[in-house]
Amino acid sequence: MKKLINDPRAVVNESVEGFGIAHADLVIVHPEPLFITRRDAPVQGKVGLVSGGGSGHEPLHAGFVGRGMLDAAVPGAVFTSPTPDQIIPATAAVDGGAGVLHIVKNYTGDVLNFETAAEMAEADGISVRSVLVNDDVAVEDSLYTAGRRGVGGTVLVERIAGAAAERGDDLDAVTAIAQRVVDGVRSMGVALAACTVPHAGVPSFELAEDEIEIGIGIHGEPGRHRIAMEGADGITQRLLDPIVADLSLTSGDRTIVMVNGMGGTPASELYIVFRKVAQLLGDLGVSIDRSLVGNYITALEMQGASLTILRADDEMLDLWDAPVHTAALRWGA
Amino acid sequence: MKKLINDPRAVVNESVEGFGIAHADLVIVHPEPLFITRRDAPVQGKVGLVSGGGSGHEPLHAGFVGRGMLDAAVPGAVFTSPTPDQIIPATAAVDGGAGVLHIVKNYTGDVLNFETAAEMAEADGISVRSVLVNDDVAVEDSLYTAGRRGVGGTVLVERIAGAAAERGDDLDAVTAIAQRVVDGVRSMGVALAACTVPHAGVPSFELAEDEIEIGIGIHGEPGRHRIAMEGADGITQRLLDPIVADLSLTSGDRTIVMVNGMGGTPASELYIVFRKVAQLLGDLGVSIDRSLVGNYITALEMQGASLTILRADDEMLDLWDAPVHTAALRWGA
Amino acid sequence: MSVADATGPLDAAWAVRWMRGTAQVVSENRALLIDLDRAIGDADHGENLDRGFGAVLLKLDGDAPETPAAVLKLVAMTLMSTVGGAAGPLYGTAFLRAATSLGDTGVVDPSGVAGMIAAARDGIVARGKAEVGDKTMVDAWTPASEAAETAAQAGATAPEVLAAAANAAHAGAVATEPLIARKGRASYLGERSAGHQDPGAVSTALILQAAAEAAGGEVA
Amino acid sequence: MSVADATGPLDAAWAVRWMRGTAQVVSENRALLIDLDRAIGDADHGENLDRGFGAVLLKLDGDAPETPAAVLKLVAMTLMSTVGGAAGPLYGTAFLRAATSLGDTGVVDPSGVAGMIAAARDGIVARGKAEVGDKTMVDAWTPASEAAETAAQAGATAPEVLAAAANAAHAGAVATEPLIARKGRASYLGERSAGHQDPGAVSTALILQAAAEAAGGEVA
Ligand SMILES: Nc1ncnc2c1ncn2[C@@H]1O[C@H](COP(=O)(O)OP(=O)(O)O)[C@@H](O)[C@H]1O
Ligand SMILES: Nc1ncnc2c1ncn2[C@@H]1O[C@H](COP(=O)(O)OP(=O)(O)O)[C@@H](O)[C@H]1O
Ligand SMILES: [Mg+2]
Ligand SMILES: [Mg+2]
Ligand SMILES: [Mg+2]
Ligand SMILES: [Mg+2]
Repeated sequence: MKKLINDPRAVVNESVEGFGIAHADLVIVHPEPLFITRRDAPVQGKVGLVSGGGSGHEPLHAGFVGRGMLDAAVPGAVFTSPTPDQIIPATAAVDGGAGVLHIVKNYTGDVLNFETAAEMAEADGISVRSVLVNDDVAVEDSLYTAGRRGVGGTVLVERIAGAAAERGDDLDAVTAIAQRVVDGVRSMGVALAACTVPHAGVPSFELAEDEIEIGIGIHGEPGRHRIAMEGADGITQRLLDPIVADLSLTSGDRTIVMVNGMGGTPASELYIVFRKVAQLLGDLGVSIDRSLVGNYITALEMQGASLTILRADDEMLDLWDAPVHTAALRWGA
Repeated sequence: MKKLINDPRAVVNESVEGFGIAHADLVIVHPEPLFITRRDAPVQGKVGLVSGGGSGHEPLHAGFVGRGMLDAAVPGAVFTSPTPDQIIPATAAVDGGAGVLHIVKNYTGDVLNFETAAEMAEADGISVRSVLVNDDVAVEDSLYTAGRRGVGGTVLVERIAGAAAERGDDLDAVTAIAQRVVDGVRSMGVALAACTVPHAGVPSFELAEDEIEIGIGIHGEPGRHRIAMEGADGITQRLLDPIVADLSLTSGDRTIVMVNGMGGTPASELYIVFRKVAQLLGDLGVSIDRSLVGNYITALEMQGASLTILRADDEMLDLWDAPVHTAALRWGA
Repeated sequence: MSVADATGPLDAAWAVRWMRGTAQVVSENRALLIDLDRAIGDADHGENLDRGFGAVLLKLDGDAPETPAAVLKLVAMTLMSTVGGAAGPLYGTAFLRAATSLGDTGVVDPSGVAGMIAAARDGIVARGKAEVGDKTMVDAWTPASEAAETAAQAGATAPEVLAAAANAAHAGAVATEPLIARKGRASYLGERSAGHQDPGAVSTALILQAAAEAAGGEVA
Repeated sequence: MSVADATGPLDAAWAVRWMRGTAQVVSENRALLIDLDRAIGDADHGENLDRGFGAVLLKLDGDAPETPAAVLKLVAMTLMSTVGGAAGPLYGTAFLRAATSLGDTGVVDPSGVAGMIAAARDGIVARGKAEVGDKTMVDAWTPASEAAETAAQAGATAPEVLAAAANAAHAGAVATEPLIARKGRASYLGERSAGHQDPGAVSTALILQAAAEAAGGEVA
């Protein structure tokens, strides 16, 4: 294992410390227990947005703390959801009196820890709502799974709900639009090579030179199946088809599309994927109204990409365009 | 070799095509010969800024085309400087009557091709100046080398000269500030693992599990020397020391610092490096006035990082803060 | 004195020995648990528990609770705030419910042991909604609870009840190998989850083994 | 007819054969040239030349220039606009200067060959400022030029002059192996550049070999 780290157990703390120094104009890092808030938190009268989860997905979540997006991010150990004793003070720190929305990716650990934290924050008199992101079409949402995973769609939920909170929507309204995004967003990922969790020290899985994993998540876990290596256009089709099917996208639909790198994929390759997505959606008569291409929700240095598509309406597009000023996403501010 | 590509020979064209679709609001892709201009080029009365070089360093240069930075980017094949027949029309396309500055990284190929292009554009009646970026302290600037390479400093030159052009500086003034940045900026890089050039199909060099290359450039070439793997803090010190020495940084100096990922390094690791840079510069009494942490000038999917430091003055900091709106760098606009 | 040799009544000191023993066995099996989780999960289970029980050790150094329940409650709170992931809340709940089941008793008797294990198991099921056969730690806790109940009713001593539970948990963990996961992140793998033991079931067996050893019980 | 067997005067047809032969030999040695460049450069020399001479082939299919100089000028312009990197302008200049040295002659004589190679070499030096021993293509062009001059003055035929140049270029390329580079990107490696032949010197030898073979010259 070769990484630019010191001690595997210090990775999260040291990285967040560096992040806090680099973005001192935007955020405050609270070290013990660890969480990150926007510098001006709590914003009085504004619904607070808290997200979090295991580390290793940077820039998610800390990179999305700031105006028009999250009020707080709560990082756990690498690929391990944070604990209630982090989530509770983060929730309290961003409650400006209008309540707090927890944006939770659908993993057993995240759900249980946020659930506990929400209960205890409520007991402290804070109104807390939760929205569960479960956009990964690689996983069936059935009795035989823990439900679909939350992956790339999280970024879109955080942006759009963040904009709604910023314009002054109340807790119910922010929760409702967040849920609307969850309902309309789907993702699918592919890995060309695994990542190595620092404390594990060996790659999460082994792939032969001519194999790829389709339907991977963001935790270095193996995907749904392994196939022979293909060209980017073929792989893109494999990512797109199940999303189009699941969302029943048809001619005239408008979308926000994210082609996301898993951490070890050059931007040039992501644009090759985006090119094909644009072609294929164009063939279907589906328009791409906004897009993101880059590393937004990663799995350490994994080589691969994920595709996220949101069926967007006017309100979502307006909220998308509203000013956002975070370390990793910024426009209009 | 596993990459999200179709044909190794189509990588640049397909990637730039995708880039053009994703950022159609910002840029126009001219396909034959290939170059990229800002959508509103030529801006009348403004000095035009053209840069370019081999592909594989994304987001450099196309990702920096837009208001407050470059007017045109000219991408060559992967790691191969572009040809005059691309550079000449790009130069012509962005000449708003105030002349054009070529920002050239110091490589024999880039220098020769831009030189030829500048000569021919001048013959066509366009005023062209050139500035040569040569910030890599890993290479001695001596009779025994082709001079120092141009690496991370290029991003800072493009930003600051771009802001100067945007505020209306004339060609001499833009050239002068660009040269001032070149004179004050130095970089040093490290590789943990090599990249694979698509048309070569095998990694550019082989490193054992416990070896790293210090003093690498951005073309997958081996570095100045190979050392045993170390912790991030030790590596950071190795990157910083020669820069501090070369710039003679001392207490009271102000800087702009970039910790740049080579394409395959997680953001979390870059922040660990940045944390140490901040500590070490703090110990020296040198302040970090602005910073960038992320993938800005890469070598495909190379694992590693580079450190760039500019000794900044008031004017540079003001220009840094001026609005910029490109695919990869955006604020104030 | 090695923890495995310790005997005595199931008092607060036993509970402390149990937890120190767990910390040791988890640390020794950290790599194994990571590896099991790497195969069908996200490679953190061993790291998470090692961090959690390491924190438990520190807490026990600073604090000396006077009843078994007080020890287990301290453990529950510590795991809850240091482990994270799925295992943190699940084990946290398990130890909390176990503590509650013991009340303020000073020495746990055989039926108290059985009740404690049943409470832990029920807590996990209440939080995680897994059933037997879903390839989770429930597949270790459930047979452990049944074996403890049977042993207690058959008149076994408290250490013997713990040993029976530990052995059953171990067998339950081994039996998860062929199963297809239906809860937790292993479920995302579908059929590819078969062929590996569930990390949480294995760590459950380790924890119960430490309980029995701390009581001087014979574990096969 | 294989290109190596072709003989005849050094006319426009010869120049076309030379270029077709070069395209073929560059394509055959693409991987070798990439590999040499991978060791001390950026792994693109073979790809760059293959792309460039591939474009030359297309140009020659569409166009039939009537003098050797016209062929070489077309080649120069094509390489300049398709190769990029260091080699593009350097070879572009070389062929341009070679073309200029030939004027409008229809058939190149032995001293014309020597003059053409000297002009090419001088063009490369003028652009790249490398000296002999800097581990660049100059280390192949310089001995080639000297050998051609010597052969021409000794009364060799034009094909013989080309063969002498090709052989000398080849020896020059081989001799770059122990050198430490002082120009081009291999210079960044310092002492680590020793132990590998310079890719541009090797491609120079291939190009001159193709020239000789197109003229029916014997190349060792
Ligand atoms: N719903 C559940 N009910 C019971 N146990 C579960 C459930 N989900 C997961 N587990 C247990 O948790 C273990 C994984 O723990 P750990 O790796 O620490 O957390 P995470 O899955 O969040 O990475 C699994 O091996 C399984 O035994
Ligand atoms: N200054 C120079 N003078 C002469 N030849 C040079 C010079 N610099 C580089 N070369 C030649 O160019 C070759 C490299 O060409 P190529 O790989 O195509 O370009 P690049 O170095 O830009 O990647 C070297 O092997 C060397 O022979
Ligand atoms: Mg986990
Ligand atoms: Mg090159
Ligand atoms: Mg796990
Ligand atoms: Mg090269």
